[in-house]
Amino acid sequence: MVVGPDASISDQVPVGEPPAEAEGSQKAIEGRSLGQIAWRRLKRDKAAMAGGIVIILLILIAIFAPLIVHAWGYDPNSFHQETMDPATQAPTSTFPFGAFDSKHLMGVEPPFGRDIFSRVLYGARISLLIAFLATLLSVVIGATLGVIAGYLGGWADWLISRAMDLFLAFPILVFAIALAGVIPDKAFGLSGDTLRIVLLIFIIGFFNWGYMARIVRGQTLSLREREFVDASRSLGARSGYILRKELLPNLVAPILIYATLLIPTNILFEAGLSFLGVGIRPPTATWGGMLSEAVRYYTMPHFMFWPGLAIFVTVLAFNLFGDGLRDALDPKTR
Amino acid sequence: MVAYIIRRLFGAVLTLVVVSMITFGIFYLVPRWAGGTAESLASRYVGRTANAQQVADAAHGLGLDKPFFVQYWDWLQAIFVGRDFTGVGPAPVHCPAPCLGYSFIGRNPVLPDILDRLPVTASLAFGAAIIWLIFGVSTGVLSALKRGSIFDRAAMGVALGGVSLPIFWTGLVSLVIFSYGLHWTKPGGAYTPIEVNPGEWAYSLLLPWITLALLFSAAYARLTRAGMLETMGEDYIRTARAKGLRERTVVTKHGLRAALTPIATIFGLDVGLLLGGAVLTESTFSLPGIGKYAIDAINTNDMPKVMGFVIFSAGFVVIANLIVDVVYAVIDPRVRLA
Amino acid sequence: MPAPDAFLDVRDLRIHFPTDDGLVKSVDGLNFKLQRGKTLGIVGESGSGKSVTSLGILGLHNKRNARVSGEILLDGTDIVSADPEAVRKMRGRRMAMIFQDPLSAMHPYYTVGHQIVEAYRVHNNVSKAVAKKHAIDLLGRVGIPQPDRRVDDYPHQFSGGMRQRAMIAMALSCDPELLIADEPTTALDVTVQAQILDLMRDLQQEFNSALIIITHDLGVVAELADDVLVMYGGKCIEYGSAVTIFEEPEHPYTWGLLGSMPRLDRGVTNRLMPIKGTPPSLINVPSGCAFHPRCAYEPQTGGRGTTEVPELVESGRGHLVRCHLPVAERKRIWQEQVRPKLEAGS
Amino acid sequence: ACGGGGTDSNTDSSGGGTTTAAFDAANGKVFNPSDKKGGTMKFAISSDWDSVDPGDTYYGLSWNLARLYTRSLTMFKVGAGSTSSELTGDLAEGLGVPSDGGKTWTYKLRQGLKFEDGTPITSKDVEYGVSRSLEKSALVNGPTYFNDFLDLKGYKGPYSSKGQDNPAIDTPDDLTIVFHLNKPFGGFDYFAQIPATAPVPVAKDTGVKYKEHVVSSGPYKFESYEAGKGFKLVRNDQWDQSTDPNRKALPDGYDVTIGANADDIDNQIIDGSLDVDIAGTGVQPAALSRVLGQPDLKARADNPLSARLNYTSINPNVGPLKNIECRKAVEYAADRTTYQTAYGGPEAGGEIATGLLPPQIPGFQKLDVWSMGADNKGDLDKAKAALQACGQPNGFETNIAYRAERPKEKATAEALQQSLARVGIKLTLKPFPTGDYFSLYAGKPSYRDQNNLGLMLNSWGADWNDGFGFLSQIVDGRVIRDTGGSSNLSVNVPEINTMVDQAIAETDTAKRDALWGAIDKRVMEEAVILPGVWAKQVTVRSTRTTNVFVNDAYGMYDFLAMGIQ
Amino acid sequence: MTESIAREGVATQTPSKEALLSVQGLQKHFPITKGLFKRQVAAVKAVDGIDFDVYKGETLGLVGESGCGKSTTGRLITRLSEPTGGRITFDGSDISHLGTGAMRPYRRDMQMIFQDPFSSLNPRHTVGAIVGAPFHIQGVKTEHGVKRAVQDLLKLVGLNPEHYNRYPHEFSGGQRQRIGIARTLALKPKLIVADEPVSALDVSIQAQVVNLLEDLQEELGLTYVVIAHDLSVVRHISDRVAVMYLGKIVEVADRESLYSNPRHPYTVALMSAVPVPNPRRRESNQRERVLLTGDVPSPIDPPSGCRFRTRCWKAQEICATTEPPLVVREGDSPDHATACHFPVADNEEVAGRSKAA
Ligand SMILES: Nc1ncnc2c1ncn2[C@@H]1O[C@H](COP(=O)(O)OP(=O)(O)OP(=O)(O)O)[C@@H](O)[C@H]1O
Ligand SMILES: Nc1ncnc2c1ncn2[C@@H]1O[C@H](COP(=O)(O)OP(=O)(O)OP(=O)(O)O)[C@@H](O)[C@H]1O
Ligand SMILES: [Mg+2]
Ligand SMILES: [Mg+2]
Ligand code: NI
Repeated sequence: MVVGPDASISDQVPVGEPPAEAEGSQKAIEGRSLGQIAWRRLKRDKAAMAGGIVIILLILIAIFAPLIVHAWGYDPNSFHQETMDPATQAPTSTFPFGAFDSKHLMGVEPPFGRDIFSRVLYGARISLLIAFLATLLSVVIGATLGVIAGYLGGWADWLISRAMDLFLAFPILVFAIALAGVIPDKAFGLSGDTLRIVLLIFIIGFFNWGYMARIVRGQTLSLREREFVDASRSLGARSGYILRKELLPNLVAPILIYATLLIPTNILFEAGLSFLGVGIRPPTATWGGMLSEAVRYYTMPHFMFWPGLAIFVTVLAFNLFGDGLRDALDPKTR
Repeated sequence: MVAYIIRRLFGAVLTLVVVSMITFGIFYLVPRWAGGTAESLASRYVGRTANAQQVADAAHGLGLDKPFFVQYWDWLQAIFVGRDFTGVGPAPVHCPAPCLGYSFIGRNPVLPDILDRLPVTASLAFGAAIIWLIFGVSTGVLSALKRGSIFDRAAMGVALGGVSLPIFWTGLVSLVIFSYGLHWTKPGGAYTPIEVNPGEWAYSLLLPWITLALLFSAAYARLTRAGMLETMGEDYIRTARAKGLRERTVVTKHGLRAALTPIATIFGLDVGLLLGGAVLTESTFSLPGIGKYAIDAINTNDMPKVMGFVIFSAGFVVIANLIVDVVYAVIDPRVRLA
Repeated sequence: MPAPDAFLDVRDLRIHFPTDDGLVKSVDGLNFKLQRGKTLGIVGESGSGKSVTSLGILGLHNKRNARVSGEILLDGTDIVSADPEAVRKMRGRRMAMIFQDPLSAMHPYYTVGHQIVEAYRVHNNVSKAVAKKHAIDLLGRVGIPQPDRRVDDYPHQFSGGMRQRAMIAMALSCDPELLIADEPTTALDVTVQAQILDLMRDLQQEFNSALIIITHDLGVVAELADDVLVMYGGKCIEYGSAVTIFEEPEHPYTWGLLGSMPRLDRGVTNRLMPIKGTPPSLINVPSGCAFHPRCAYEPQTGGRGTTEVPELVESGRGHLVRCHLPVAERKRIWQEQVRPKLEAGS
Repeated sequence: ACGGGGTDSNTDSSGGGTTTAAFDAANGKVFNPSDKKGGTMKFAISSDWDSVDPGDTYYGLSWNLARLYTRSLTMFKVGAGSTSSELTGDLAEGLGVPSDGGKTWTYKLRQGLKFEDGTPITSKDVEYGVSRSLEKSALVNGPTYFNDFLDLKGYKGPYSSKGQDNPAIDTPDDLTIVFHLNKPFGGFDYFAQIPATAPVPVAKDTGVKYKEHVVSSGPYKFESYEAGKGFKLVRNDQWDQSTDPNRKALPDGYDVTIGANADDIDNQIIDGSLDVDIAGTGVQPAALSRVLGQPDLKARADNPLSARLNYTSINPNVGPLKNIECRKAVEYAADRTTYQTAYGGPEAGGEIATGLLPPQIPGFQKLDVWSMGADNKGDLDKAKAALQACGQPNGFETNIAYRAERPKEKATAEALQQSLARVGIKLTLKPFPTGDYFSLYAGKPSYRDQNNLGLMLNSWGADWNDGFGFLSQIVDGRVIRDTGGSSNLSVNVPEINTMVDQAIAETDTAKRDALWGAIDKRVMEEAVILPGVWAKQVTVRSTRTTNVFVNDAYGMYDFLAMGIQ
Repeated sequence: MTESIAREGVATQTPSKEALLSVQGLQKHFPITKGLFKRQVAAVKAVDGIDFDVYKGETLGLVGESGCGKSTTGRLITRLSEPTGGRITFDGSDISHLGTGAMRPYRRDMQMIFQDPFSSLNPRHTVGAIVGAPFHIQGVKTEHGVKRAVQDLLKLVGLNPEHYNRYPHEFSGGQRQRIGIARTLALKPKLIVADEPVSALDVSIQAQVVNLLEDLQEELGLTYVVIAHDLSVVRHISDRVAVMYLGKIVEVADRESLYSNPRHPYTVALMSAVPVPNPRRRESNQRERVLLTGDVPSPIDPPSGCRFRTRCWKAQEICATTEPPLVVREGDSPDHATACHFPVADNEEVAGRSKAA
């Protein structure tokens, strides 16, 4: 089948690529996907990569906390009263605040002398677990509702948008505190820390989906106007196909970006709840919980310093990484 | 515009009703999941010498034995017509309209209590807002103009750090350093109303302002920078330069003016949220504001207070939303409200 | 050759942008001159450096991300090396610009009148009221009905054509001696385009200013320009009077442009004659003649096309061409091969 | 510095004074005695207390403070050391006169008493004050002694039984008031010092709102009152020094700030810009190391022992704890040193308690019912043996309840969790809102039993320093109510109830004290109470206060006596 | 640049007069809502009753100024949007109000090329997935597998079949437009609606795509509806041309007749406004130009009677009251219909530099 000669012009490489590469090779060149391009961009962003590495380290630390603590720490809840002066309830160590001691890397916690290092490490588990799963929940709810609202429009959109406004109007923190305060001790066949973690995930996740939904809805609305959706429709595609095959792949990037940026918010949220005393129950170590204890012992600043630093570093790492990810996946915002 | 505002007000009221319904529902249901009965809930209000009959009377008088919707309706109605409670105490208790609830633990209607604390929260919110607007926006603008410079990098680094700091930690650290350590500022707790002594007022709020403003300045610096970079790349900036305008005019009149519009929106919402209670800041600095009120109410398990608070602060957010939309239309002539 | 006392004299202008991917040579050694009262048309494909050139003339490139070298002499003053403040004072007063998309080029928050007043008052020390009267005058001159009322409208309340008129009024507010119009009609419908082109022509005659019109529509150039500059890959590849360019073009790229364009003034040709391939990357400009990968006559250069950058040489009176093909050969190809095909069916 | 540290202070003679700053200088003696009048005292507290309404308050600090603006029938003597445990007449000319075998008590009021508005105080006003305090559904906070002991014959109070006269109180004339009890009670003078006996003018009573405007009968009156924020007291010009031998009323007024930052209160007292933390619970942990560490500060600190026991109730109605052997295991296994640490250590926390009755209460005896092991760290062998006997050799699981907003209780729960885990008893921590702890959760029998609250943290301070004042509300099983609200969470033994009745009826003080001591031991043997510490606190004296001393009745500085330099 | 295979065969042969697509009284109104309860207060009458036929094998060009309803028409006939009124008959069946499911079989025969080569391709799909999508969606079985079929299509539109696995962003605008065209060809449609297929492209690329469309029509016997605002492109590509103004067709005729003999004043003005790339004829062009004044009225509240009357220099009273029907005028060829009360006569002097009132 011959088409007009100048119609079958040999393909030229697009603008921005060295022509030699395409000209020389007629063999199939594996095209680089947008993901690969984003990754290349991300790799160049040193701050984001640092954030990413810290995140990976944190996750590893959280996973292997028991092993690490086994090597350099103690059981996070065990007392080391010998390290404390019983009358003043201050560490007796000659090291400043008992920290940087080979026995207690970050010092000990008043009044019982619990090892701060071990508790910070174990705190990472709770913080990250809650932040990740709560984010996941928000993302699932938010993305689903956002896509539905954006794609279907009409009544569904109206309803979901109102629900979004509603959740954005809620004084979430207080509401979460109030709710966490009245949580029963046993429910859904769970109890103790497990139940509280599950419920915290639920509360944090459930009250944060509005923002995600708003973004996804906006993205969906603008994607819906793109002609490839019309193209798919003009081929006879059903809504389900369009949602799954056309819209969703394009939503992955914004969802990913905002999920990464939601994680630090959730870490702060959980810390805030624990700080206010409605998070995980003692003695299980959490950063926020440690901080709220540390308030009473502000003259021993190490106690306040380490968990605060842990929160800061974690949140900063996620923010750095999220910013970088946004720049990489969505170069417009640069 | 008027029609728009009316419609939005309508929507705002509806939102509040739904918020209150959900809140009510949760506080109605959760204690019951935990095994509470009308009597056990009433028993907290009747004092230690009450017998079963008195408890039952109280449960009835407070309506705790009624079905959910009836109770909700009673609560809602009270906002408009007030409400009488019986069974608790020898005489019926009257909560005058607008009754957002009556606290039997504090023995007073909720709304006046909240209103009483509003000045503290408002002082905190507005004071901090002014600081963070000045600092955040000017840093953002400078950063955007000197994009890539040392200043930009440093400012954005600090800003990123700023948004990553938990406010209660910053608050504590600054308390320890400036208040307990150096005695430069008051640690909060003892709030002096502005009308009593403006100097004392400012002094007592200095640290909370700075702490709160630090967080928000950081966020606003980032926002402003992004907004400025975007608007400074717009075609109309090029036009302004092509007209031969001075760079300062270009930046302020053309660039900043447009960049600030979305920031004004966020600003409105942030202030709205803060007015509804800066929970963490207020509890860190023990400021007797609305947020602290809420925490105290939660700690004492005083549900009418919590309900009242939730509605009150949701109201602020909803109204802030409305104001922002209207203001937006005023700032940006392209926005037509219909 | 343009007369030596040219009002605008651009000499070896180079505008390069260092980017993450490499150095973008948007304009690479551009020379041209323009007299008062004359119109220069610059044509070329998207990305050939037309807009960058025009911004360069106004001195609007940001020192931080653009490297500008060469000379742009406006009435003897070099804009490239001049003090930025001096250049700022020249902008708007001595040289002005009309942008392509008038909606995004006007500030959405200020009334049209305000934006004209602002332009007028930077350079003229007059009261607001006087400036406003001037603005109303101008709006009337560019054909906006009821200018005294429309002066207080916002840009979004204007139609596309009216916005473009308002842009023109703004550009003309200080009677500039040099007016640059960057694709002034691309966003407009033909009927409106005709009105605007008409307006620009009339105004230019009235003010006797020098006009540069940038476009990729050869029809627009033919309507307005005295001289035409064809750009490709950041370089001028052909320069000449409008008649020369349309009737005796010598560069294969110019032929391609003419061949790509269906024309109403000729019969229905059976087939368009496109240029194969796509415009070059400005980062990796093809070696030798930037056009060689798309040029059908490249084999006839004996390999020079791929290795050697051709010079811009004069091939007739005021007609400059950048091509390796010998002059005679070019003229022959045009006369014998290309032109007949273009005119077939007429 | 352990072991009976607090008891020696009681042996000091009263009235002794010193001006040399030293640790504990105001404990048992008057520090910086002075008669200088003038100045405004600055008081602060971090969290609000129940009420300033004399008929509606049950906090020691409040009773201490109420003496500034109200006068009750009797009061504790204003003096250091054991003096402050003695009663004397206040409104009344002297102590009550019992008749009818202790069932009727008569008081004579002083002449010339006036309210702040100048109207004379009559016995009717006192009767009204007591009567309204009976209204426990409105004024919920005060003690229930009058409800329990007056022969009310169904009378409920002036709000509920409108128009009726209180049949238990007679006022034959304006200066005489007679109380009729439903059973003989020798310690009624203690009841008469409760602020509820302060006079309240009927016309000014606004029920629950009376706290917003309490009508003064004392040397100071309210100038302003802001709920939850604070109030100001100024001199009451209608108060007449000649009617009041007990009060010196040195300062011109008092500024009371409520809701100040606790750490800041410490700091302000240390730097002298605040006079008293009226909570009286000692410095915060943050300041503790500073105060005890710096000699100059330590010299300004006192370490009073209050008649307060921090303890853990062991619920004999749930799970394995029904078996006394399992309860014994808890007693044996508990590490008392961590218990003490949780409360703040030997100085700031208190002495490790061996029984219920604190040492300064008559009848106290050092018990050794359950071995506390070497160094008080618990006797694990005995604990294991007990578990064996209980049939739970590997331990068992139960819950420990505490008040969420009390960090010390939280720490104690953590401490017990650690120490009991050593023998396999696993505790799950259950925080509850402080406000509802007794009314809805730990204090409600149905709740605590259904929810398997095996251990419940508790804390009890004497209403006054005698066996009745300390023990009656926490060991008498009959005070436990199904509707909740009792402080007695675990002791309900018929035999003990009988012993309580005997002790109440005993009129001989020495015998009575011995009886209470026996009750203490008997309760311990039931293993339903795990005593923790007898509270002590480290408090700091402000530099500018005079006449500073610890009032043993309240276990804190006497607010009434203090003046300004 | 070699000349193509002669097109005479198709071009000269008059298209068979069998209508593949027939549109009668087609309407599309977009509601405008307002007030407290979102009442509908008005409607944008984007398309307001148009009739035309598209014959098998021909190319119908649709021109008009921005906002006159061209795209809306295109979306209506491909049933991407639901018409407010009127009938669309495709290949003998009424498809005016078919649902998504019922429409599916017809979609094979009717395809669309979109204007924007950047937004019409899903950036997250490979070329293979994009061009192969029609097979998946319609469940079409291919002889040698989908990959092979896609590669054939790529070849057909002049793309390197090896680029099967590349992503759209790696291609230039012209190449992307080819990918889009390959997609539309997958199901071997009878009718292709192209909405401004070349407006977003550079002149040189534009010509490549125009040529490709022509070649494909010839090879595959396609029928086109080409929407464009560039009159020269429309003339080049179309057999018949319809001119739209404010939601109405004002003139429809075969190419020769329309361009040489425009009847409707609007068509005349439109054509005279096109700049001619001949500097020598500059002066005469200007003299002959009809300059319209004012703007296109709002489609929300279009003028009564003849919609063009507000800008027409020939308008009279009747134009305001009676809407002129789209009919063949005296002396015109039978397929040259004009909706005008006062059509421009053959040698009428319409121009002069005076602005048309
Ligand atoms: N600030 C910049 N940084 C980097 N590259 C730039 C910058 N500005 C322009 N360019 C590049 O310079 C080249 C020329 O751009 P220019 O805008 O002059 O093209 P043009 O001829 O006006 O095209 P069009 O017809 O599309 O307007 C383009 O490849 C563009 O990407
Ligand atoms: N979804 C819609 N809602 C409301 N109005 C619409 C909608 N789509 C189009 N319109 C309006 O309908 C009219 C016709 O639009 P259409 O896109 O068909 O014009 P067009 O001729 O294709 O113009 P262009 O050349 O600019 O593409 C316009 O006034 C447009 O504003
Ligand atoms: Mg350009
Ligand atoms: Mg269109
Ligand atoms: Ni052709």
